[in-house]
Amino acid sequence: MKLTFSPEDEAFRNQIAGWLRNNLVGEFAELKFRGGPGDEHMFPEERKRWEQKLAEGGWTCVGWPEAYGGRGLSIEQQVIFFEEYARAGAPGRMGHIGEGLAGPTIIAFGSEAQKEKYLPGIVAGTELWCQGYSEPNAGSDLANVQTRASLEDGKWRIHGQKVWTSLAHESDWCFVIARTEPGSKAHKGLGFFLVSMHQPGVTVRPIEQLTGTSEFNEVFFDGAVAEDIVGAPGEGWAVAMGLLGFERGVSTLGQQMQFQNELDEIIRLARANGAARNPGIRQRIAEAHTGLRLMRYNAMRMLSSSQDGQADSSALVYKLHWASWHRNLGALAMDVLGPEAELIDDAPYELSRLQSLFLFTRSDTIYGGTNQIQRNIIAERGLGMPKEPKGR
Amino acid sequence: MKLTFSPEDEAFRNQIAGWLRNNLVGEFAELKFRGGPGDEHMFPEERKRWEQKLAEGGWTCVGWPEAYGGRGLSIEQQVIFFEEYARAGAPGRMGHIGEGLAGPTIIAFGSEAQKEKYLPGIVAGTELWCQGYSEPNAGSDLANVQTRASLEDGKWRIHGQKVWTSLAHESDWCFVIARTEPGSKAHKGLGFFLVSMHQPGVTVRPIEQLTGTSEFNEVFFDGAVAEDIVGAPGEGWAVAMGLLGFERGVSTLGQQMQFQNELDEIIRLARANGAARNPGIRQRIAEAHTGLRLMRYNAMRMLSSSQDGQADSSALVYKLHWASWHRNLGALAMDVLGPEAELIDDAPYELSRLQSLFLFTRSDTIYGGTNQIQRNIIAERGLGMPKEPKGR
Amino acid sequence: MKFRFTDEQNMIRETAAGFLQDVSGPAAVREVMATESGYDRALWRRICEELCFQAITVPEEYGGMGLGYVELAIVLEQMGRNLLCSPFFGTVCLGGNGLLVAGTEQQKARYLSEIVAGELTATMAWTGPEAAHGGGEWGAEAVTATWEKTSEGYLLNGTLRYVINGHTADLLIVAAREAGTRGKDGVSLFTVPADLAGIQRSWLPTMDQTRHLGEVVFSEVSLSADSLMGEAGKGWPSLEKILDLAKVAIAAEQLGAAQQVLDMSVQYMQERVQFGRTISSYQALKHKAADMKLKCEVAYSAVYYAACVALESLDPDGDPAIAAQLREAAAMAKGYCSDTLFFNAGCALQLHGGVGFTWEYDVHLYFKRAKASELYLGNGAAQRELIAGLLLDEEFRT
Amino acid sequence: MKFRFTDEQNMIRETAAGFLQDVSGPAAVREVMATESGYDRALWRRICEELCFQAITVPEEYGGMGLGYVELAIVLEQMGRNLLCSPFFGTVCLGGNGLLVAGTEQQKARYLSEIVAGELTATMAWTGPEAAHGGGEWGAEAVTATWEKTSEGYLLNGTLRYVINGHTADLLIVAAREAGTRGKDGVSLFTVPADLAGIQRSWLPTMDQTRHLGEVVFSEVSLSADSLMGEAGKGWPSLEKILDLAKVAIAAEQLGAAQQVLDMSVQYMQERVQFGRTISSYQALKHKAADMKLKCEVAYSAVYYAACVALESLDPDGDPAIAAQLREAAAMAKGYCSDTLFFNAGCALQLHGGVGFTWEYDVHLYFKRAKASELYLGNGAAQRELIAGLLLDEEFRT
Repeated sequence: MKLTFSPEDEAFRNQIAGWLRNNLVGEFAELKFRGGPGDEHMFPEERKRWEQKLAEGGWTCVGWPEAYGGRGLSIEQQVIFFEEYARAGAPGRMGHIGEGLAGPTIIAFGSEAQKEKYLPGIVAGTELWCQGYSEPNAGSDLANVQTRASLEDGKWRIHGQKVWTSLAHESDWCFVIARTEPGSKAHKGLGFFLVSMHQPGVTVRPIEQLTGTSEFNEVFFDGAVAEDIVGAPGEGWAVAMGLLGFERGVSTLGQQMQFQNELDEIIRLARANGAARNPGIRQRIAEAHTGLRLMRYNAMRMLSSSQDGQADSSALVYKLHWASWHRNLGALAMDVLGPEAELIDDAPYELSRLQSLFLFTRSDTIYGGTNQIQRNIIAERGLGMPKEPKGR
Repeated sequence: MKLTFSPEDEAFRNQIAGWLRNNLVGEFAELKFRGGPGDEHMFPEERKRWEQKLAEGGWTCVGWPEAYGGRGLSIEQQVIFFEEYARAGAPGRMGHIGEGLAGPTIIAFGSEAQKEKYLPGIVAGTELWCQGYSEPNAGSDLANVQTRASLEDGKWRIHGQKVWTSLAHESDWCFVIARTEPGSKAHKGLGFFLVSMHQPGVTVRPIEQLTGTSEFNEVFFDGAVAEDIVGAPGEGWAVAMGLLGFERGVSTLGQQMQFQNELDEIIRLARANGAARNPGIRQRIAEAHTGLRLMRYNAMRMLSSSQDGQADSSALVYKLHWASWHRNLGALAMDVLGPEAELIDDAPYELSRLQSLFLFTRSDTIYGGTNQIQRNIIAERGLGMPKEPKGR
Repeated sequence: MKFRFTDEQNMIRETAAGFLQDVSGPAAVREVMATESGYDRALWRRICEELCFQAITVPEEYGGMGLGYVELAIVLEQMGRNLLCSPFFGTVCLGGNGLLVAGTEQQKARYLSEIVAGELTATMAWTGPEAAHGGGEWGAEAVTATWEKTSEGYLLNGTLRYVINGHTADLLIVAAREAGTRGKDGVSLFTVPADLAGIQRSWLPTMDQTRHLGEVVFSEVSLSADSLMGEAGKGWPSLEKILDLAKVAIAAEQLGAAQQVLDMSVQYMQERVQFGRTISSYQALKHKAADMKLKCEVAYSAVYYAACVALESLDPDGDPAIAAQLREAAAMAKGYCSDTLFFNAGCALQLHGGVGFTWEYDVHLYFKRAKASELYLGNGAAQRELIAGLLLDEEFRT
Repeated sequence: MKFRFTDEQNMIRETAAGFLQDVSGPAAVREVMATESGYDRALWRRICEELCFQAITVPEEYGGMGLGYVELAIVLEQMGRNLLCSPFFGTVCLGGNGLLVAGTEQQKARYLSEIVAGELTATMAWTGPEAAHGGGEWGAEAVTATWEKTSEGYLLNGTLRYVINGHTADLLIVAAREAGTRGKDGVSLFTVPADLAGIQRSWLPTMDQTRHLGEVVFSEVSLSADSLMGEAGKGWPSLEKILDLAKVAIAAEQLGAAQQVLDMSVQYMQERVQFGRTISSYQALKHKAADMKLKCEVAYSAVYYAACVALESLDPDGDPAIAAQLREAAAMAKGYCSDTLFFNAGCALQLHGGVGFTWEYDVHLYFKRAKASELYLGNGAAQRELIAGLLLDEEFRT
């Protein structure tokens, strides 16, 4: 156990920090600290160009094997990459679904032909992905998929509705979980499909959120053609579950650096308006600071063990911890601002960054498994307690 | 809605306060503020004499109908009685199980002969009662009674074990829930028995608590004879449930005055040692003060409505509210004391009043329905949500 | 001592509940909250003419109903439940209370009668930008506009922010201080018609759109001598009492809103199915709802206890021992109800899952109101610190 | 950067866990906690001779194992888990750390070697009764014993309270101040053999019986000149560092205890049947256990992060940027683990229902330890205020 990085890793840190310093300029300067959660709808065109800029520098898919166009970085160096990326204020990644979810899934479960067809566009930053996972009646109950896939003239055609699909209107591809066996239930009889977004039969409808903005969408599939299926028909659940595992990757440390930026802003404000002298605010700022610092070491444990193929119980609690922490940070921001917290930037409903944070962090404890689902998982998998009975 | 008392009620207040001032003296002076929860085992003989003193003054069973030897006080005057009793620091009542539970049950469900036999001793303060309700395997699951009652030579004999019976070793009588129909389950086939504690076949074993003291006991019945059964055999559950309703009586306001005495002591200490300048302690003292004040008005609502035969939703939440409040008060007491909180009065394990409070209040959220059971009740009865499924 | 509603109070409650559910449904709220004025003049006229809620606490001598603060709290609770967008709170709980507490006989006679007639909306403007210091300090330091005596009356200067309905109200009760004074000294209250020369007003759009705030800038505004309320420079105790009364009013609204998000959540939970069961069958969610319910019940006691105290404090013949509890009772009610509404609205968002996060569902309207009303006049922690001062500090001083 | 145990560290962990489970079971704890000394001398000898835990962090030049604070934390975690009653914490984490941080070469050579040999128990005595002010203020104001310079050395006077093993330890590291000084000025540390003339010691029986406290009274106690640790009157920074290291150690114990009460609760919940189901099948109880588990996991990160920092801070060649985090890391660990253990032990009592309330079951031992260790050196709120000072106040000063 030690906290220091090796000299090689420190040199790597300088390399990526330098590249960002030199390239996050000019047309990209305005993207600094933009495009994160609650801001994902902003500057889409500029951020697409930034994806390609990153690709030119070899800074996309840094954890992928070199054979698939990645950089094959060690966990330590990936950690450093994501930390420096966030520290520099580089913008929220448009390509993160492809790089973090679709790509790794295709690498793990796809055919060689699929790898050749899909991976290069992800690495080059030219093809963006979105996920067709949630459905209106399958919130926490992920397996309750009602979207159907049927073989018609040798082609899989998709019928159904997905929801909470971020960046659907900007994406080229969508991976879709759909039921290949009519009448099947729960996690049986599903398929994992790759579907072009540029075709008739795909309709994207933005969801207006409580912030008045729309990162998320509903996506309607009316007989849209799936170009590929990953894995065999009926085995989509295994593929989808493998994919969920990828969500707890090293990018989590980049997320923490964004959190740090947010906390720093709150601390600056507290100092400026005198809230930093309020004993209760002091307690909460110290608590936020502590929580974030310890989140870092939870992540380090999770990454150190996954590197060796081991599971660590820190992984079980990770989502619940960060989601609750972030939600509390949003409320803290408002309480530091006091009455100014209410005043928005402009009518009709232009929120400040911290107001968006306040409202948007309320989704953190819901999406990707609510806090309640997380506690079920901790109790059942981590402590061996009985599973919740299902009603069906 | 108004907060003022009538002139008659204020006159009554002076009457009881005056009686206590004149009578809580001499041999009884040392009983002031003693015998409450966590202290119930102290001064039993002196407190028995105090019961009789109270009876002489006509101050037992003040809410009972005059026909049964009570004083027939209005709710307002009962409120005043219990408040003044606690304010004067008069000791914890040895007779409260008889006066508050056994007596009202016999009045509501008993025969005339039973009333004549049992009520006078309660009113006179000469016969003390305890309750045989809980069993080792029937904690929250009250109906899971395994104690049996069988008719042998025309007499009901009791076989089984009860637990958490306070003052069992000081009591003359015990009311016991036992199964009259062998093989019956849950709340069916039970009987409600009145059993003398002065007979072979009754064994009392004190339970040593985390405080090192023993208010509670295990009581073993090995063929002890029940002198009476209240209600019909098999209908004991209805009687027992009626009894539970009596637990939320006006004596709750006397309990609140005890709480006030405890909070006052904590405030005095905080002022004396400077903890009152600590911002976090200030918050918690203010919260405790607020909670207690609002508890009073919750109780007033509960009593005002029950007086008119109405149910008020304040009654549903009452136990959860006071139990959680009191538990928090115990921790606050320790935190106000700081390192002094650790030092006990004497070896081997003589705790101070506030240390006892700290430890003992941990039982408040358990007995009489745990906080979890209370939340079930609120959700199910108060909000109409589905009941927890039973495993059997 | 009776701590339950009279039959008449129950009737007022039912009337208010029925009417407001009708006229202030989600569609109506959404339509009006997006407008600059933030309220529907036609609806306000109906309230004043048909329901006469604005007249509840106005004494009969000024044409009012002469009822008490309990009846007012009953109506406010229903307004909070339905997120009524209206000048009611400003007109009655700031302006009206200001006149009742601090107004001269002449001011009361004139303005209270106009309020009763539905001809005048009012508010109180008392905070400068300094109210945002320290994350929200709503004490005497927040009074920063200044007054000076002139031969004909008074001259007002300064910027007032966070003024409820400040950009639309007809009459402003203004707090200002004599230049050079600090803290509680030098504060005076004035009645100021909003159309006087030198007054500039603007809308400050807010995250909670259901209650609009304005900014009011005074540039050398001349007031007649009879604008002064009470004695010059001695206005702080009156202002403090008006604010205590406002806290009780806000708490009543918060109670109604907290109950409403609980009801919405219970209904949703009984309908939403996950893993083949209604989510109301999950014990962890049931317990969350139970905690919301507990808080509503305690908040109810807090509000109506404080309303009873306010009643005595506004009644010249009220019980002085009870009236003296106003500061503490108001802080308890505001603190407890602020925490309750924020807790309940946050739980409601969580219990609604993804859909609660959409603009389309109504939960977010309550969540935003929760934070806005929590911060207004000081959050739970601020109220508790005030209570701690009353409990703990007097003996330190002596 | 690697944030997991090495194979050697895992081995130490397993050894400590196995041994302590064996020798410090509930029966052993209950027997020894009731005695005046509060520990079993034979067991202490075994620990020193067979396990050599007391030598872990002592440099090899003094006969120790020369390992780091991570290894120490590993052992402390298991001691906390099993509520080991022993002079270990006092001897190693107060006395030993005191010598390592502030001792002269001569003091280290003599006393550390005796500690390694198992011949010496030690502790630190630094707080007067004033530590109880304000509900527990563990800062420089708590140092109230006094020293004065004499021709042969120093003269000590004063009463020291809340001294862990103060009535039994052989060697006392004593903090005192020059008469007339205040705050951080004038504080000196001394090595004081407990059998010197003029020292009176007594047991202060405690609610948590698993760690004994003593009172030490100095009446004109003469010390030789070589008793002084470091420079006279400049001892505060050293004392502060010793206390930071002690916080990390307490936190490690708290982590172990928090994990243990979780494990006990899970086991009980899997066995206890109510309404025909194991209580582990009730979602609300599952979620309570899940929250306990989350806290344990975060506490684990807090302890081992702080232990890594302590490691660098005690190593003359340690990374200075990391060593500089000691104050903050120790406060985080102590604060988070204090809250975690109190939360978990309280939950464990609740989850055990009635039986947890009996003397017979072990939960109460942990619950009492939780409150005692929470209050010792300042609770969670005190640690957070310290962190807030580091984060927020430096710029106020400049």
